[in-house]
Amino acid sequence: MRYLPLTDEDRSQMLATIGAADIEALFVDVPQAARQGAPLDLPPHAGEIEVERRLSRLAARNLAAGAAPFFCGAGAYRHHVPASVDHLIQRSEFLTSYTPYQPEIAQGTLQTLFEFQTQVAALTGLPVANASMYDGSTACAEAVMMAARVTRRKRAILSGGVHPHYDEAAHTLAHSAGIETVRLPAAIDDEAAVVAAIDGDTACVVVQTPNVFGTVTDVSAIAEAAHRAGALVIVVTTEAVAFGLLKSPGEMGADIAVAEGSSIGVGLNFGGPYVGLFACRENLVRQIPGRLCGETVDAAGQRGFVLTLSTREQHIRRDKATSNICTNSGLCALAFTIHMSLLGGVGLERLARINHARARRLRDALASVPGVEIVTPRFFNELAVRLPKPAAEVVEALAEDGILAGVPFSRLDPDAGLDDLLLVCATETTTDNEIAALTGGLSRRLAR
Amino acid sequence: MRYLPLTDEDRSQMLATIGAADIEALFVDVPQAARQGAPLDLPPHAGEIEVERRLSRLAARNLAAGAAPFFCGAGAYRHHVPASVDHLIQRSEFLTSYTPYQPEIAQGTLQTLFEFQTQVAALTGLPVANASMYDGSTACAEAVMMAARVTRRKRAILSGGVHPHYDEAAHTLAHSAGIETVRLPAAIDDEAAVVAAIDGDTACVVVQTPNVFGTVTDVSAIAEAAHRAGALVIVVTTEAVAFGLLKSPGEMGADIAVAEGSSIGVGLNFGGPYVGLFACRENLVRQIPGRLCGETVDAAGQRGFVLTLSTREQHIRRDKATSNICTNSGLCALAFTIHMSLLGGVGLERLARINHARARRLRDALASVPGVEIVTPRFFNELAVRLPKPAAEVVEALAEDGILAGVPFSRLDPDAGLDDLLLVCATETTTDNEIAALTGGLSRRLAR
Amino acid sequence: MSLASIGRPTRPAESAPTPHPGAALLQDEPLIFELGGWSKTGVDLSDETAPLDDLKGLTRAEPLRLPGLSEPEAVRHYVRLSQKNHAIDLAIYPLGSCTMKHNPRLDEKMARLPGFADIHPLQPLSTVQGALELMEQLASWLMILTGMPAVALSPKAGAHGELCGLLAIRAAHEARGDARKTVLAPTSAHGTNPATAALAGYGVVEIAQTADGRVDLADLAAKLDDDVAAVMVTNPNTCGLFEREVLEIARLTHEAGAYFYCDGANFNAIVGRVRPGDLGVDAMHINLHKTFSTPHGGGGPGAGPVVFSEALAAYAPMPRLHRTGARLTLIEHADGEAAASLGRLCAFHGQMGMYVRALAYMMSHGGDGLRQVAEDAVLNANYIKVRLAGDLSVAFPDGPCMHEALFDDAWLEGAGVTTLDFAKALIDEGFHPMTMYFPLVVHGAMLIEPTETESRRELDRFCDAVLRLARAAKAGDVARFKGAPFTAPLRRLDETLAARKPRLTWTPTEAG
Amino acid sequence: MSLASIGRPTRPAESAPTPHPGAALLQDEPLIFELGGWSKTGVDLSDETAPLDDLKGLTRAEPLRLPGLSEPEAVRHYVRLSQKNHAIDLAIYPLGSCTMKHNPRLDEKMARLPGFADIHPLQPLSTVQGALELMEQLASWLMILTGMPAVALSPKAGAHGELCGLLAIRAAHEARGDARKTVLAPTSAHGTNPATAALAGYGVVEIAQTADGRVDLADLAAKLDDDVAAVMVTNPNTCGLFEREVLEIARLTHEAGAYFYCDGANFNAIVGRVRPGDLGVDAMHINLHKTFSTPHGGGGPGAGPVVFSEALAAYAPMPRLHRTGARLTLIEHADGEAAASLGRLCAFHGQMGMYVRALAYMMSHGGDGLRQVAEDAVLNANYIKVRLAGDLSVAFPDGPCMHEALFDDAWLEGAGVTTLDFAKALIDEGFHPMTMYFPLVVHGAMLIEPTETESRRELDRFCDAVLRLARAAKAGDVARFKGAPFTAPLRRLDETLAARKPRLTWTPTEAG
Ligand SMILES: Cc1ncc(COP(=O)(O)O)c(C=O)c1O
Ligand SMILES: Cc1ncc(COP(=O)(O)O)c(C=O)c1O
Repeated sequence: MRYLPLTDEDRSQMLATIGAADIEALFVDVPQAARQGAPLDLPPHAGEIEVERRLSRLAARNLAAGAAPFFCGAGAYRHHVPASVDHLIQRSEFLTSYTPYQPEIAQGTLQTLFEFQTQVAALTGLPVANASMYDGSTACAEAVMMAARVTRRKRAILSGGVHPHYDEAAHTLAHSAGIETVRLPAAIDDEAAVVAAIDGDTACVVVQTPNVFGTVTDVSAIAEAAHRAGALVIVVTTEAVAFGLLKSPGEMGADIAVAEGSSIGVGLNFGGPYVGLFACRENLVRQIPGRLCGETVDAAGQRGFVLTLSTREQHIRRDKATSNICTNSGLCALAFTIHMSLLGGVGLERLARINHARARRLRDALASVPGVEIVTPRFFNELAVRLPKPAAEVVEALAEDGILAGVPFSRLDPDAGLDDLLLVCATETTTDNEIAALTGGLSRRLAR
Repeated sequence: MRYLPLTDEDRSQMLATIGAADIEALFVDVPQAARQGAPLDLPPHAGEIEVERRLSRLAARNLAAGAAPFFCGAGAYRHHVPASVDHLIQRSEFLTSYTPYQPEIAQGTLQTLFEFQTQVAALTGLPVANASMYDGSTACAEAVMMAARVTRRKRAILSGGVHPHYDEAAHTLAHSAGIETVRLPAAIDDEAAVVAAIDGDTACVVVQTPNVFGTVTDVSAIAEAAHRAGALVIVVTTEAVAFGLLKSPGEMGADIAVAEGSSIGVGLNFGGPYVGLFACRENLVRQIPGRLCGETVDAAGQRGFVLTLSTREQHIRRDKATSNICTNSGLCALAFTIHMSLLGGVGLERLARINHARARRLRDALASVPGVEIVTPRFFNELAVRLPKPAAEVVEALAEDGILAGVPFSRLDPDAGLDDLLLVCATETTTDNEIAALTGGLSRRLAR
Repeated sequence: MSLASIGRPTRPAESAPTPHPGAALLQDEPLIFELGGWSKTGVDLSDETAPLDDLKGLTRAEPLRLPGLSEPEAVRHYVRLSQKNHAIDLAIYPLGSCTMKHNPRLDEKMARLPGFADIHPLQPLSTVQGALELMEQLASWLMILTGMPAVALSPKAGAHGELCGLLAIRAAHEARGDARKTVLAPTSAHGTNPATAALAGYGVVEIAQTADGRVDLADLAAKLDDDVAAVMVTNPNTCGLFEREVLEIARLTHEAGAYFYCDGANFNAIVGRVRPGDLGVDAMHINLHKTFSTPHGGGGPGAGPVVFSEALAAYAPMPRLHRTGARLTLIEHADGEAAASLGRLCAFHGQMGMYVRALAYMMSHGGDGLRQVAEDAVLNANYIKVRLAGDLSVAFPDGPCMHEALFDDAWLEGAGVTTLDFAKALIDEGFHPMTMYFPLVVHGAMLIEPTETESRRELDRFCDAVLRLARAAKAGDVARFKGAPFTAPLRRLDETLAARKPRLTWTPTEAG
Repeated sequence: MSLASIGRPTRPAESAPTPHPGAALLQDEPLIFELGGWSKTGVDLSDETAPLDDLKGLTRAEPLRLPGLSEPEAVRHYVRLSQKNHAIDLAIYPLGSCTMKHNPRLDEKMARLPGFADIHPLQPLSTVQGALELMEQLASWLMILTGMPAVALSPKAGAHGELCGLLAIRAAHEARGDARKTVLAPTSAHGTNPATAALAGYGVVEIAQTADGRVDLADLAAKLDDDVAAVMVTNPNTCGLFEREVLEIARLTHEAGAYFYCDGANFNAIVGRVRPGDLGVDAMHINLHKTFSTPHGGGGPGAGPVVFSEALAAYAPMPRLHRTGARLTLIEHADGEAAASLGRLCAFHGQMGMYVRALAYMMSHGGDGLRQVAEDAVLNANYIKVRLAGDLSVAFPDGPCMHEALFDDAWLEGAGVTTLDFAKALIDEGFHPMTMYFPLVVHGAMLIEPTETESRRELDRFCDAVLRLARAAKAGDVARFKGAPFTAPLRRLDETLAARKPRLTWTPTEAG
């Protein structure tokens, strides 16, 4: 087997050195009853040619985004990633290293994490960021737990504009810890409702902008109300490219900002792996979950980087830790950092403006389709439109035409009574031809 | 522009440091008449998205071998290359380094070249090999020139089984040096004719095995005759995988062995880049063309490698050099070495046996197609078959059916009167389904 | 203002007083923020734009202050940094409990097929049938290898899998109206076990350990009462030993109405040879980034699918795969037959990129190869244990170990060299140190896990180096250890300072 | 028996007496032949086989003796070796005349599209129209950039392109029954120029050089007689200077019935700003691996397309591209309208993989970007020249240089340090040395070509290091130079020994 260096000769010589009669002798501690005698019902080992054939066949049965007019968003956005990013993250030294436990021989990973934290802090407008979470949704759930720890309160209020998956993930985690999550009814824009819902028991409010309907919201008013009530403000962003154009969570008074970072450097990957961004105010740093990379000096006084404040973490604090996270999303964070280092502030702002311009183009085109109503008032690169038919049906029908028309809101929340809403998104990769294909397809399908 | 680090600010500051008024001042030596004033008629710079779109569109207009039943050979063979090979040759330190002129910081390249030379020597059964040539055909041409230098004779005899492109490349180079190349008539097997053609003016005989028709030949008899006449024997191999199974050139008395190495590690690439293998007897080493890597020691007595015997080369010997070659095919040689290091002798022999078995399968299947006649008596993984129609027409017709049926001999040599010959090849990548598709398609097309 | 305003000024690496060893090739490299490029970008973008009228008041006040590098500069920056890392591709990476094995490049290639990498998680299911089938095949391999009837793929790493398992257990108890508050776990457990239990709202009680490094059955029995929701045991355990009494542990646990959670991080030692389903396990996570070789990437991403027994299957999280004839669908909402589900752990369906790699790895090995994996992993660990036993002190000398060999620091007694010093000295020998000070049950623990992808030659190189150092330590050559490492890009780093005056982001200084 | 039996026994790298600097990360690595694996393979292949009956007597006598490594071992072996190389991705690579510029990763990605990488050179032309169109587009860019009416793509490198050019010139003369025997080239010419001329059957006569580093027109005129087939001039020349009198050179050459071959290796300095077609050039090769950035790969592969004037177009080699309406074809045989062709230079159609990369590079830069390339390349070179001029001696101080700055060793007079010593000391500063001792017309030449892809910061780092060393040399710190390098994986290598007792292949020894 090509991945196993030992030869049978090695094996018998090593057994001799060990003083074991055979390999069975090394498994003596396994109860007889539990030893797998007969080989398992699995195919035998296969060469590269064979494995590549089997997997390519599976891949060929999916309609790749790049092979169709594509308008899906709703928490995962398709952006162009420079070729150098994927090349660099495949460097052996990055790809095949572990969490940097031995800093003297892990400065490569550590310095890039320090760069990542600094970039995330700048994007979110907050002073501190951690070295990544699994994704945006788990970052959001951890933020709610953190807010409860900090405020010692047990209720979290989630805006009706929060991505339903995020709400569910937060609920799942909070529930078992006895923390109540109150989700307001799904709404295109519920700024007032959120403010109204805040009271003295509120640990935090969770607001998303741009929200799941694409609505861009200034959280400042909500933040003021929350802070007056002694609650923390968690701002969620699922489209990191928006940081290039919109007010940052920090500017709007967020205490904690969490975001899905996959738009930058990572790619769609059918939903994972992604990378969660987590930033907060300085006074909350010792409550932050996950790894932190910090600057220090070596014995010769040279600058270097290490994982730090680990007294927050599971391997030291065990059941008192701020989170159970261990493996995070290191390589995706690296991809994010490299892409961001290529873009720079100038490039991200440019990219964001193109995204907004493309989305306006999309909106204008859709507005001209009979029966289609534009719902989202203020958007970045994604918006909700109302169709005269259930959106899910229309999307299925257009898929048959080879068009990936967007995400029916009912796919995320079947019970909201918003089956006629379709979420559509445009990015720098969206061409006018694709937009024409969508409007054409929609007109046909809605006409029937 | 993303590949240009200088900012306009840098540029003006640097011009100031230089003391130049503007960039024009640095081009003063260019005659006014020759200065390009108006911008050239070329498109402006383009981002990655745009370039990728344009090139992908071109790529999509080619029928990739992997996307069709595929039987082409005739000097270029499709084999599976392990994923690790392409990954490793893309390491920055290999991909973006120059010819190893400073050995202290080029041991990576140099040691792999030493491994390459050793592998090529073992495969060809000769004691010395160089660090690569452009490809098999230019290696063959250089071998003819070398033989003429060594023997001080001016006639080369080429077997009628030598790949026509190799013959033409040798002729082109030899001609200008006043060396005559005599190509015997194209023939499936012309061992006797070659022996008969040798005389006292013969500098060398060039024999290919397996030859362009796939015929495997034992060159020993030819070698004896040639050596008796004081001529050198050059053995050409276009399918390096054959070294795993067949007698090596060295075993058969070759003085020089040249081969196309692209079957191992490199891939089809529409004909290039490829890698030429060049090996010879020890007493000829100072006449060998191209780079040589040799072992030595450093100031501390440690083993290291350097480019050596450079007194043969253009940069030292100028017009007395053994060749004009400078840049060779380093990265392809590295790919060859890595793939060969994975295969090992055991693996290459296994691979060769599979290729032979697949080709026999192909032969048997074709033999059963009405009107198809098997022509090649002894083959490795490629053979010639005679069709009742011009092979070129049949191949074109099958291409319309999405089948890449092989190479019509007339494509290589329209004047040989062998228009009815089709060269077909099978490798470890050829499946039974593909063979069935070919025989099915052939039956249909020949029936009409 | 930010943390950076406290504490030391940033010292750019350029002003390094002494050249590094290996300076000829290993380049110093400052932070990107010290390379300029504040007004540059390395990405060529169209200048398309549109009025921002409808975003009035919602856009950034001042421009985003982040540097952009041209591609040549960016590539060089990250290539230089990469060379400051140790990696499995450079030498053995014997971190116990981490299973640092070779990462096949075929798996990377497959994961990048557009049909897998360029599909959206919310595309119509009719357009991703191949992706769903890949998930189904992965699930099937995992169920067959573990002998368990159900699996949840979505957990994003081992710790996330632990959470998934404990939440299913909580849901199972709650369904019965039996609200239990305690989780039992041995002191040797990995930190994520107690941390996860706490996160899931449980109190944690530690189980004692026997002299031979296993769970103390008597203590377990004593602590098992009707408040215990689950017993969390790692098997093979973090001492690298197989829990001989695992069947009894399961029996006692079930008798008490609790569930048996097995931490499957060490599954590599038994894959293909032992099925957790045959050990009475109710839930177990599998780190695809360990046993099934998806790359660790300097700290992730990973994937932590959880297999369940019949008893817990109904509580598995959303989404779930469902096949009807030729068609695969995803059940994404906890109603109907999924009503008992613990709910959703994260957005979308989990770590697809890791699923592709893991399945490619499984297909490549096949059933026979995976069994060989376990055998070679155990063989390599025992070989190291025996080769070092003479000079180091084996923590639990009796009987073979499984996939990793555990030593304590008794043998360093009086040498004036700590486990940490020893580890750092190993760096100068060209090796990454073993796991230090874990598990906590062993003093000055050194936990060595070679994995099956190390050749005998590499094992010997490593053992020779360890023995060389061990003898130096005993011979009193303390300087070689206290100052170590000497040949790394940096000397020993001051972690206390880092924690005392945290600098977590870069900010401009007079210097910068 | 083989060379290996002569001379020193092989000393495996393991038995290295002293640890390398940077040993913590930079691993010693023996040859694969010293890693065992004689009975192993790292490729899983089916055991399909067939009788060898019809190959009786034609198969290998004994088995092939070559080691095979498992993938983990092979990957580690080559990754370790790679780290012993300097590369453009690590730092400036200022080899004069080599144009070591950044290699965009997009180009690598494009070259690997199956539609380009996985097509066979002899597939029916109807199935490769996209590939032919790519070649046509590349040809068109080259013709527009050079202002020449024809181009031959097939030459595989610069030297091969020179051969192509001279053979076309020979064919042109022969067509006229005018068999000329001489080629004129300046002493400063690159070695491939005289070597190619000789290979093409010509005698070489050197042209003298003026005090300001250009072709001596008087000497040229004197040597131009009716036996001269071609004048080969590099422009910008190998001293990094533009041939001011190039138009006169062309006039004189043509007057004598000879052709003007321009070595275009330095085209990077003028691309987009000067068209060789406007200089009277008849043939010029272009190193795609220089000006158009296809990676050098440690010594190739490259590509050397040749552009031709009307006078030579008819003699271009086979194959040729031909368009009829929407359809592209290849003319592969020298008959019909191609009857005058010099013939075929190699099998198939040339370096497709390099064509894709070069075209991606051209499209990315566009006409505007390419002009900027020339300007920045020249700007960077002049910046270095000016920064170093005070301490080193510029070979031709008057006027600006083009893309490279040439220094002689006059400034080292009496320092006891040679150009070679200086270069080796530069390695210890973390830089790859400049080109040494070329061109031959300058004593102890140091030829520095930064290219346009170096940032100002990197240029300054480099200049600072050179100046630091220059001052050390003048200050008499000879040891720092004579023993250098000290911080590389190896100390200075003994090249004389290598040539005196050549060991070109590995063979077993008692040691091995
Ligand atoms: C025994 C054990 N349990 C759990 C974990 C946590 O797994 P992960 O890092 O994937 O969250 C680890 C990882 O180191 C481990 O070794
Ligand atoms: C001036 C000059 N001419 C010709 C050549 C030869 O080109 P190649 O190495 O591509 O054969 C070179 C390459 O170094 C060169 O610098």
